[in-house]
Amino acid sequence: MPLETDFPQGYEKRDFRVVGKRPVRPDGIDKVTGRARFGADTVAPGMLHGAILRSPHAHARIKSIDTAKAEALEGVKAVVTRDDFPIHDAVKEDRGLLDILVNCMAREKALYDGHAVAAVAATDKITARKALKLIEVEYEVLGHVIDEDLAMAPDAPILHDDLGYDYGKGKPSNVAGRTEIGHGDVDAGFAAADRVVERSFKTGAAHQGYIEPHACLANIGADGRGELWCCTQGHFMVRDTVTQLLGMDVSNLRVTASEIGGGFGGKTAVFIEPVAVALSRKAGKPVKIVMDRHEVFRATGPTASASLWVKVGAKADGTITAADALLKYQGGAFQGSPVDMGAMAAFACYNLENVRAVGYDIVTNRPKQAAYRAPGAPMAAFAVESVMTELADALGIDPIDFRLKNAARDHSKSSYGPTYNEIGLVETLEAAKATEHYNSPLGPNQGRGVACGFWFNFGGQTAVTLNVNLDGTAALSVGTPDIGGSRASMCAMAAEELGIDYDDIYAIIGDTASLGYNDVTDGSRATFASGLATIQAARQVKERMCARAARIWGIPEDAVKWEGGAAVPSGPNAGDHAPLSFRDIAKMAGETGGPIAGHHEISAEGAGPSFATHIVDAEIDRETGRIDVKRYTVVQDAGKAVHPAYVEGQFQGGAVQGIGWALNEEYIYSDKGVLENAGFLDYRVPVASDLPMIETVIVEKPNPGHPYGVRGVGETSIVPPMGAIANAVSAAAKVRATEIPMSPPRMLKLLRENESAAKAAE
Amino acid sequence: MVQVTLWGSLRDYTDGRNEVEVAGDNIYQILQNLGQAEPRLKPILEKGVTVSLDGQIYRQNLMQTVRPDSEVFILPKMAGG
Amino acid sequence: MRYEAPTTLDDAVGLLAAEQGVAKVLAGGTDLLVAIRSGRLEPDLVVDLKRIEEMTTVTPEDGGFRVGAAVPSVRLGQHEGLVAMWPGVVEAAGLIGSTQVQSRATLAGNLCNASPAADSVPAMVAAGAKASIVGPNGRRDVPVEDVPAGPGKLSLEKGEIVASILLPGKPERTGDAYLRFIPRTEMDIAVVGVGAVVTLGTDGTIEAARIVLGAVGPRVVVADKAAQALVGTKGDKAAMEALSQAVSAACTPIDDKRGTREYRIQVAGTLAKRTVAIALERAKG
Amino acid sequence: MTKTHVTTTINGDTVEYLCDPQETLLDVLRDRLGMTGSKEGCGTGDCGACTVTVDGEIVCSCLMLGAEAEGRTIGTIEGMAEGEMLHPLQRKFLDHAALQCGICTPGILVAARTLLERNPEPSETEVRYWLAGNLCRCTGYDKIVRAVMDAAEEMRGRNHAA
Repeated sequence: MPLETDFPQGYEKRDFRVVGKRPVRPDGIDKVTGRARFGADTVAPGMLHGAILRSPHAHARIKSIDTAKAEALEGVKAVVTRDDFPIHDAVKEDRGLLDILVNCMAREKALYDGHAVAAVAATDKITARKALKLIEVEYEVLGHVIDEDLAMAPDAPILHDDLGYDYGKGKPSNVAGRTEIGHGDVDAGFAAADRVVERSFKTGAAHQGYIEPHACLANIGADGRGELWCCTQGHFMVRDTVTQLLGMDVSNLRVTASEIGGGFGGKTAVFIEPVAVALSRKAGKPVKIVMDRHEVFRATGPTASASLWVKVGAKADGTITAADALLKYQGGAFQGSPVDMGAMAAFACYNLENVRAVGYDIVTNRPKQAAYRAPGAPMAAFAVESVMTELADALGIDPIDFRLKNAARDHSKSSYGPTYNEIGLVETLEAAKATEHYNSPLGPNQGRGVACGFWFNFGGQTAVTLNVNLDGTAALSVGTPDIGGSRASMCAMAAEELGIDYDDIYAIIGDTASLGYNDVTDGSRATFASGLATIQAARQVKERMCARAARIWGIPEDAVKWEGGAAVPSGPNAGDHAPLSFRDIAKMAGETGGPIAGHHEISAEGAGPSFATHIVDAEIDRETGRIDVKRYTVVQDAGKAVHPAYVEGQFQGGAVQGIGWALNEEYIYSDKGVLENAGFLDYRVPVASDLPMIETVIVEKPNPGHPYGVRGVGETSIVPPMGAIANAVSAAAKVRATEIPMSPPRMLKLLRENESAAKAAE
Repeated sequence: MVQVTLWGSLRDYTDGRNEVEVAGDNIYQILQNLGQAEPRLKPILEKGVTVSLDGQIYRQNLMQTVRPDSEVFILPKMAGG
Repeated sequence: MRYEAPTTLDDAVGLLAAEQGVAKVLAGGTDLLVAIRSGRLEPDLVVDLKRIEEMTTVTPEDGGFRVGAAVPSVRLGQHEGLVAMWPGVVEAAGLIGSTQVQSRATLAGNLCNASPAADSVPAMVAAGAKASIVGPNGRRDVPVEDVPAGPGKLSLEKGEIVASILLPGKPERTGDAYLRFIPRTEMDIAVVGVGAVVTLGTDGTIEAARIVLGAVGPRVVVADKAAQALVGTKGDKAAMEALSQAVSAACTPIDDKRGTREYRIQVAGTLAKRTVAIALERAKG
Repeated sequence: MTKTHVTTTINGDTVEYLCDPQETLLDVLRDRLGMTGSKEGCGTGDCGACTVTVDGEIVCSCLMLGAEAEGRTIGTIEGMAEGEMLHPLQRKFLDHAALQCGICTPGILVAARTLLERNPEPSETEVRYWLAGNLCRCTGYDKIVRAVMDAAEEMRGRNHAA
């Protein structure tokens, strides 16, 4: 029975037995009893504590670093600085790697407030902190720039002498790159429009805000081999990056992913791991580094802030004739803001003949941005969805009808070029329109907003192993760290394929020495890609079990098929044999040829984009500018919801992160370029009492690229909220909000200006 | 030959063209041949791009078969969160 | 750093007076521990007050209540007599931090942290509360508004401790209230805070008023002109408008991460109207 | 460095330890006693991940010195289940998928248990305000609130039956 296991065979319609139910997750008990071990929860005998000294300046030349006094302090076992991080060949040839190295430990210059400049390892935390105070760093403070628009100005302080979009043609600049997406003729399109709306927007830099600070424990032996335990979205990425940065053989470092206390993209990069390994190597002892919250805000994440301009034109009947956008994203002190993806995602919900999006990648004296849930898309969507609703209003068309008229559909050409396969945007719009929420009355000072969102979703390198145990249970080892309950989905898919009980499968995250390479858990890929590999591994197990049954029965392998969790004879020449269950064959594995396992290693592709439509009711206090989200509904296409409760959880979590970004979250800098709100007190993520219940509608339009129809769901949910809330707030306030966060001072100012303008017009 | 569409800003490296004809039976060959035909694109292709083949996004799987009538787009490198 | 937990006030004063280095008092610790952890403060001695009987009780006195310096906010909310008499003060104390912080945070600690944005201070000042200060030279009572000397600075002498706070008896037909403005619903520091106490005559006219503002100056602002705008009125719309304008005029705030100067001035006026409205309702009984 | 000797009760057991006067109760629990169920998310009392009970009241263990625990009664997440028997809140969190990454879960469970001891029938608003000091970044709180209310209902039913 040959099985094509290299590539997915596409969607197969079926009735599910386990998939689509809501079983308890395999790691659940550990997580409700405090037993689960996260990044900071492990120790090693003889362990030292590491701590990192960070620049207090936004931009400064580091003239000298004197570590003598720190090294002399009793209990200090190692101190590292830039001198301990030579630029190895692999780094020299790769600008991306070089940037990571420089971000982990500053070289000639400190590029932002919080940039690491030295680190110590000592026998306890208090001594380590004391030692940091003894390190003497001489800085020459330089001019700095924080804002993306100011960074593009001709007289802006320049961060890198060897960077600039026009580098080679002229002088260096803070513009690291330009991107352009689109097709058709936008000028002709605008000329054909009856109504055109254009606006400029700004968005603040939002941090991923995971509750678990970065933590790791490195243990490197005198032979140069070692182990690293850390909380990360991708331990294989950590292994490869750390070894390349430090000039080690990849095989000399085994990385184990701890339980991870949230990531949202922010843990797809390394920050402290190379430092811990360098300290451990130097001290000859295990070294643990745990960031504090202040460090998390100053030196990891956030996503880019943006300055945006959007123009859309339409015919009187609502048909869009042209759409244009200019996106300027600052991604902190190094190139690589997610503006490319912002430009591609900006108009991805619409079926447009004439479309263009131009983006600039800008560097500023802020921490190096890290991916944040659908990187680059939410800010672009905020601007685009604001303009779409304004245009719909101007034409007197219901905002959902306007979107339906112009929505991207099955096999339509996407705004970024390629032709879509089967997609579920229209279904989400129709479902949204039919909700009780959309048809309910509003109270005074309230407004309702809708917005759509899109995310690509990715597959990527994935390897899983499924080992059958003698008692008929199975152990599934996957290589994508489980951030939000993905192990439950893997177990469900394996049980579905094998025809055994969900509870008979236990999933773990394998370390880097136990599995083939796995890409990070990003791009909403874990349930899709590891799930795909799990299905294929399970099919391999079934194939092998059928072969064992054939041996037992003495019939050809192709005369056995798998049915209802058992091998059964099949075909005219198979003979009459009682079915052999999964458990029966598992028990006889040793006698029939040895252990039974399934593997699958794949570069999974075909994730299929996911679309969403959100509805929000917001109320504004006209005297204080404070906004209250009264009601919220997420409608999103999941393809197939493997574990609907965790799918809803992704919808709700993304929506609430979007609410935070829309209303209060932002990086606030002093005029010296120092981050002023580096803590949960003043970086205001939503608390429980800020929110209503988040209603959810799961749309299931099967992804043709997955046997169960699964699409990634994790990221799309953060794309529509800011636009939806801005539309609701603008309706309630009767003035268009163009800056997020729509914090009370900003909103009150807008209301007052609008009142003054109205009075002047009278 | 396969018609390959480049994302807008790559026009800067192809004398204003964003559609080019390239030979190749899979994504890898297409990228190799594109780099040879348009040497100024080579460093960008080597740094990493995403390929859309018949509407499907490929970040890595370069061995995917490309037919003469395939729809091929070269897009910026993508990552998720 | 040394940690001491004396059981008498005399011992506490003695420890603080004798310390040559930096000595700090620990009541709830919700500000102190953050300062130590961040490295902003490196005390040589921390004196925990929670083992001292006098500091941990609420006792009736002169028709009002004496609140020990180490009594956590959660206990104020559970004290029926206090809630009935000074609901505004109790609500203000109830706004300090989360439920968890409520188990620790104290009125005296909120006062001695000397932040202009402390929630309980405008409410206490409006109520006419007095701090009982004990030190090497004995005991003295001062109005609570005189304890902070400026942001982070106290008017206490070396060795002195705020031992308790006396909330006086409430006059008849008097109501108090405290409101603050924050961007979220919880967990923020006040952008503006307003404490109000009003006393009505038998005909419902406002006979006396106290309006106290937080987070709009280096110390709390006792807005006498704003109070005067109410006296002799029944709190009608015109009086409230005058109140609002007088409050805004009394504000001297700064721009910071929590709000702009302009915003604080505008919102203080609005908030004062809302606070006084509640106090009026309470005064009417 | 002079250390402080402390005798206290944790989850019903008498525990003795030596700690540095600067160490918080959270440091002591995690680093000295190996009780890593309480998490440090912020160290400033703003996230609630380190919530424990002290003499029956919930506190952030990062805002209390280890030395202050002398003679007190401490409760942590490790003491919430009785042997193999989960507390109804723990079960309901699993049933409702009220956790995603799980880092905030111990603190939320400890806080919610105290709420239900005080108020067996909390409204949605009361649950939300009681838990306002416990940040969760994954769930948007929806399923957490539902799980707490469902656990309350089950516990009320059980108490009536008893």
